[in-house]
Amino acid sequence: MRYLKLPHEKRREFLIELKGYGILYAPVSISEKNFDYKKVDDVDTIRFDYNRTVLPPRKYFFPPNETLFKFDKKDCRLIDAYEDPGTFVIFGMHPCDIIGLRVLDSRFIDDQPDTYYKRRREKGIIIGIDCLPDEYCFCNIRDADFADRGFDLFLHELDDGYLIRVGSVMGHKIVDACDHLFEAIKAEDISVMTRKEREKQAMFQHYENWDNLRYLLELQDSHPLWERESEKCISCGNCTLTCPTCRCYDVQDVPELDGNGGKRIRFWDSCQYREHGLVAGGHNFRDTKLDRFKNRYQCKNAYCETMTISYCVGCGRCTQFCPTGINYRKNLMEIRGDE
Amino acid sequence: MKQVKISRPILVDHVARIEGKAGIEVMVSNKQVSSVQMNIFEGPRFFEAITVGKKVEDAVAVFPRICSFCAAAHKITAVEAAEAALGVEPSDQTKRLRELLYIGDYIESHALHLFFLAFPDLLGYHDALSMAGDYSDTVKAGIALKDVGARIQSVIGARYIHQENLLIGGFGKIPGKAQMGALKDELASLKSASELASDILINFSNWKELDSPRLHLAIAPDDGRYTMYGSHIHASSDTSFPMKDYRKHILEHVVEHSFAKHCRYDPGGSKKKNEPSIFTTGALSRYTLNKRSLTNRAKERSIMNKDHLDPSNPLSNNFAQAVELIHYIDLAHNLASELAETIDENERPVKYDPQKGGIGAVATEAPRGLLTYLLDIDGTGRIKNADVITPTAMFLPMMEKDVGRMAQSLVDGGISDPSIIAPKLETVVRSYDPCVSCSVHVTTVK
Amino acid sequence: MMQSRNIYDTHVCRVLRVYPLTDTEKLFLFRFEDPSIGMNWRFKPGTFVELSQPGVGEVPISICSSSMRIGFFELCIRNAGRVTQKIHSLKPGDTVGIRGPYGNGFPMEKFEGRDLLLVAAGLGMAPLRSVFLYALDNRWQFGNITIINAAKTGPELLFMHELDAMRDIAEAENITILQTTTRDERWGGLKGRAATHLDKVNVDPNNTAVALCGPPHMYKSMFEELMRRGFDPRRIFVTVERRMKCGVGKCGHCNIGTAANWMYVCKDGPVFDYYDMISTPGLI
Amino acid sequence: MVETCSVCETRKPVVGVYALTSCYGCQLMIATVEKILQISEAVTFKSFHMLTSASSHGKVDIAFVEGSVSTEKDLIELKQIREDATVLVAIGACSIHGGVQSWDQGLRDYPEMYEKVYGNGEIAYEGLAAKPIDHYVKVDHYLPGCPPDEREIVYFLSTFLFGTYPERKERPVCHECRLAGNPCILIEKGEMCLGSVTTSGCNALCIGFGIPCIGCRGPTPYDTASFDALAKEFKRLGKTREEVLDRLSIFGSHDRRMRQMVEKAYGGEK
Ligand SMILES: Cc1cc2nc3c(=O)[nH]c(=O)nc-3n(C[C@H](O)[C@H](O)[C@H](O)COP(=O)(O)OP(=O)(O)OC[C@H]3O[C@@H](n4cnc5c(N)ncnc54)[C@H](O)[C@@H]3O)c2cc1C
Ligand code: SF4
Ligand code: SF4
Ligand code: SF4
Repeated sequence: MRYLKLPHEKRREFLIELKGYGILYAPVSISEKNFDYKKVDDVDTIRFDYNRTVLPPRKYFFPPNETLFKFDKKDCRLIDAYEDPGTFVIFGMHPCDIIGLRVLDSRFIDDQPDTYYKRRREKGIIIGIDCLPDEYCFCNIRDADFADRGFDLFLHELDDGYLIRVGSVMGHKIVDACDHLFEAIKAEDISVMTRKEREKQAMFQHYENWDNLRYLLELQDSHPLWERESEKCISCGNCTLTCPTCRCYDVQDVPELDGNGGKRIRFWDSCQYREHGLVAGGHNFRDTKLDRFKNRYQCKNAYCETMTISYCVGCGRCTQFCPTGINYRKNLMEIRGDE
Repeated sequence: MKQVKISRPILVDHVARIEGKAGIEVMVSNKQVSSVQMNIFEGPRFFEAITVGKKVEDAVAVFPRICSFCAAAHKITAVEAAEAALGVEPSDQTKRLRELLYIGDYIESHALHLFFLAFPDLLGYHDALSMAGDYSDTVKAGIALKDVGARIQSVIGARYIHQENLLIGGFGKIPGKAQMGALKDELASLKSASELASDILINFSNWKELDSPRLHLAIAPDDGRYTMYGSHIHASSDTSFPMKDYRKHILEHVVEHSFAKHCRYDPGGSKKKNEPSIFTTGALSRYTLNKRSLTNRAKERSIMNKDHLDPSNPLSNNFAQAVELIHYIDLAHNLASELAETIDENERPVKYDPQKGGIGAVATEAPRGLLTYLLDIDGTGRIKNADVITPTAMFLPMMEKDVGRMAQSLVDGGISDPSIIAPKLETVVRSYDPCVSCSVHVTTVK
Repeated sequence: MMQSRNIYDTHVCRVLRVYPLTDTEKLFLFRFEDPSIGMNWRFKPGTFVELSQPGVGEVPISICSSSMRIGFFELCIRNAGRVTQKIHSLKPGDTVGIRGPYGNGFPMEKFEGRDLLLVAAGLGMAPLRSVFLYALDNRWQFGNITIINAAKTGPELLFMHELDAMRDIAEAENITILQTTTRDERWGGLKGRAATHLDKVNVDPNNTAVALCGPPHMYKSMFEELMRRGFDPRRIFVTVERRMKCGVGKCGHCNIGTAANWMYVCKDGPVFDYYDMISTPGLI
Repeated sequence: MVETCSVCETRKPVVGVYALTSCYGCQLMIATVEKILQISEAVTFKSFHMLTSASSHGKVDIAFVEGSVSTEKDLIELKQIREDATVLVAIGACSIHGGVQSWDQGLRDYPEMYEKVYGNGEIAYEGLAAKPIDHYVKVDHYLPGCPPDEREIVYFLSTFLFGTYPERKERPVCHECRLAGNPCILIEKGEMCLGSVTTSGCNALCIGFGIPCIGCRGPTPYDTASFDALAKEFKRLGKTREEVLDRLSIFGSHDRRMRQMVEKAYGGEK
């Protein structure tokens, strides 16, 4: 791997450089306490200290709302309505989100690839940045606290700049094009980085090994926790909609007034809604809030074979953005019998 | 002389192209109109009663639902009554944004009334949609005006019916400079369209049968600007009273044939000659009392067409609305231009304590005329007492008089066919631009 | 398998014939508008297509014709809601969009050389018809065959007349056709649930592949009954239904299982074997 | 309904827009959608009093009914409309949920209120406590909102013109609130946002303006609204039982589960 150093005073210039590759998306503040990825015009609005964004970066590859096809009833043909976003740069992705995106890849880019996702995925340049865990983070348990691939460049903060890992051909191209901004790595940079890594590790609040969790979830199906916690749930869907690896979607045809044309759209769905498991005739395979509540815990803790980790990357969104304060990590620990 | 005999009453089941459900019933016996009733079938909704005991924030969210055509008027007036009660003083920017929002309501409401409800009548169509074939430019201009009014309200109020982005003390979110800039440009492009309504009305003269002097009530502008705000209500009888005392001067009472109440004006004072009397309110009244304060373009128009603005004839109300359209497009343009430069998107609503309680009475000019709110808030921030009087309730008695006048003169002229008389009566009603659901809101529970 | 570039894109198919089967089900015969696609389009019994009517929506439907017939296919569709109602109004010459086939289908290769027992209840006859017709078209590869078709009433028995008409030739070919109803006083034939007629089958439990399709509540009793009679659980297969929007393991609606065994009915199914069925919570 | 499909394919659908007791906002919304001229070409408005004097009684393919049943006359009219219409669409909060005029449903005695306002026997009409129209007649489709959203009106009409019918929205406003990219103001500001129990379709308009949802689109259908869990959360935030009930009742007073579920959350205490 190639390593470089970006001094702090060159950061701004580097960001402006990045804008040259396409639209730049980065975390900005959207309210008093929340952050989200937004299109950035002024690089000074970028927040390097954000904890997590409300929506995960998947929104750029798998938009919350998207038109799949246009159609004309007369000839029954579907016309691909993919809109090429052009090359774009996502700056500031944390390791969990980078890994989350790779988890999504495993479902969307398989032997029957989702062409919409895939085409966008090829357009996105990903610049990662290291982070410091807060009380909601448990990516360490999920093996998602360090991204070893899935980015073009990755920035580790040093005292006076960033240590950059170059992760792709695109990454090489980017740094080559502005090599005057970078310096070579020195021995003390490496020791600063290792020190920071240690500090980060020390900030995590839990260090269990959850390998047996999948089986415990199955075995603990009648644990009293399920009743107790699902009763608090307001079925808002926040936990799934903010999850970086959730991917359920619904499809709807929206006809036009002319009686012929229209479009087929898809939009994010959530397994926390009644409709999710409903079939014609009114039978529902997940009829109660309790069923739906459990379903998410099962799904998120299933094993993603291509990534050899669980579908949950431990980003903490589903807990932070649950209006009724249902704590997902704590619940899992209770299922495991941890205190 | 031909014998005129009408055995059945002249009936209009459902007056079309007005907001709400109302009928007209005119009884004629011996060639004399013996009774005129505007029958209002709209069910009562008891706004003043159901808001009692509710938190003032919830109540002001509900009041605009009295009426969709003037939801902004209701929302603003209710919010300001609450502010008056609680001693909240909103920022200048808030006031200006509210005024622009209110103007948006005017533009939309007047454009709808003139182009969609009134013109089909004058031009001989059932509706604006069928008129669109022959008068495509007219209808398009009407739509464009209505749209800009709606857009102003959506940008500031979140949407153009039941604007939720309007709170006691300010706004949830303040529109950006770019949005204001876009409004400004759109308004500038509609200046000539705003004259179209009066161009059309010039071709139609008032029906002389309806001429009759009448009492007009309107808010007097405080700062010489012709708007919906002001601290005093003036009457064309040269009396006036502070808006907050409206309950002493505008008296409501129940009538048998309608869910809407009727109003009278009591100028006060001891003299017996000042008996409470029926009155009218609305664009014509505003014009009659405040015409000096119109913008130049609107003023010119009105001076050129004095005949169409006869205060004694209700049909003039249409022309007065057309003049106001010109006036308010100008005013909105000025306000939007100013806000596009100065607006501070980060201004937060003024903080207030709903538990302070108090009484606030406010009157504003809604598109259809005077609108008054009185909110009495208790020490827990809940409504103790609410009173709303809407323009339609105020002018209903006058409207019935005019319908009677029209019917009488047609009967006098030997016309006996109800199917000829009825549409004429509808035209009279429509000229008032009545807002029936507004009128049935309804009244105070003691 | 044909793979269009955009997996959600459909091929235009034309309705050739519409046969009313029952009050609520119709059988549709389709042909690909583009013959070159039609000639290359192959499917396995037990797989399904996504059938779409632009402007209305898309629904998963099992293919119910024989996979040996090329260029044509049949769908048996129940009028169950928005999309299927619209499909029911189609007439010969009208067009629909089709993508697929999807799903694993029945492992016909594992069935070869064995007797076949097909048990269908209600709409379950649709996917099993495909298995049955396939077996008829490849008669020499299979031993004795029994098909049990069950419904509440006679008029609701899917393909009742078709199966009836086959009875004579079937007998000659060692095929037993049993049609039974559970709640029809006027029905002259067999009565009772499918499981009650297992003594009438002509297959050898030791060497039989079983295919089941019916409402979820039928499986438990059916399994018990089959097991009691010595059928080998490794050779019992079931096809199930779930909500689906994509058919290709993406939209998430058909998910089943637990964290230890997470599956999608559209990709990992809709055909499951006995062990999947009993070990996957929520699958039955 | 099947009949409409065949009807639509052969001729313009005949549409009626009717009002019972309401603010007329739903009709105004229909009359002012951007594509109204296109709509007026695609359908025949047989009855639309607010817009046209060519309104008449009689059979229609699709009836849009706004307003609650609040008078005897409303009820008679409603029954006639149902009889005349192939497909009946309840449009707006009044029609579907009883509207704001039902705010006091069950709390205040209707005849008493009526008498207080109009006095005894002074008025010639009979008033009724406001009710959603499906208390009296069968409703085929529901188009919620106070007022309804323009896109949904166009969507409904378009599906009918396509010979099908609209899919019912049942996801909560929170769904669209996330899709719209808002932060949650219930979490961040502790405001009484009703998004989670309210039918979506407005794209979380109010929250986009930083204002909590007051539930104008009514409770989510099929008994999916978790009033109890939400009320518990409000309770935790220090809201009183009365406050919560008042807020939920503005548009949800006719939901048969609401009051009971809130009471449960507050455990009977005042
Ligand atoms: C693998 C598979 C095979 C099937 N084979 C057949 C068949 O051969 N014949 C047949 O008549 N039916 C079959 N079905 C059921 C059929 O898909 C539903 O009846 C149909 O989707 C109902 O859609 P609708 O729009 O008419 O009804 P609505 O109830 O209006 O459904 C609305 C939406 O819900 C979804 N949905 C509803 N029910 C189901 C369901 N059961 N499965 C999946 N999605 C659903 C659809 O996406 C549909 O667009 C099959 C289902 C599956 C999963
Ligand atoms: S975020 Fe919380 S309340 Fe909302 S659906 Fe998820 S668990 Fe339930
Ligand atoms: S509770 Fe309100 S703010 Fe929070 S997600 Fe739901 S709708 Fe949005
Ligand atoms: S957010 Fe709530 S109150 Fe606002 S429009 Fe939507 S449903 Fe109505």
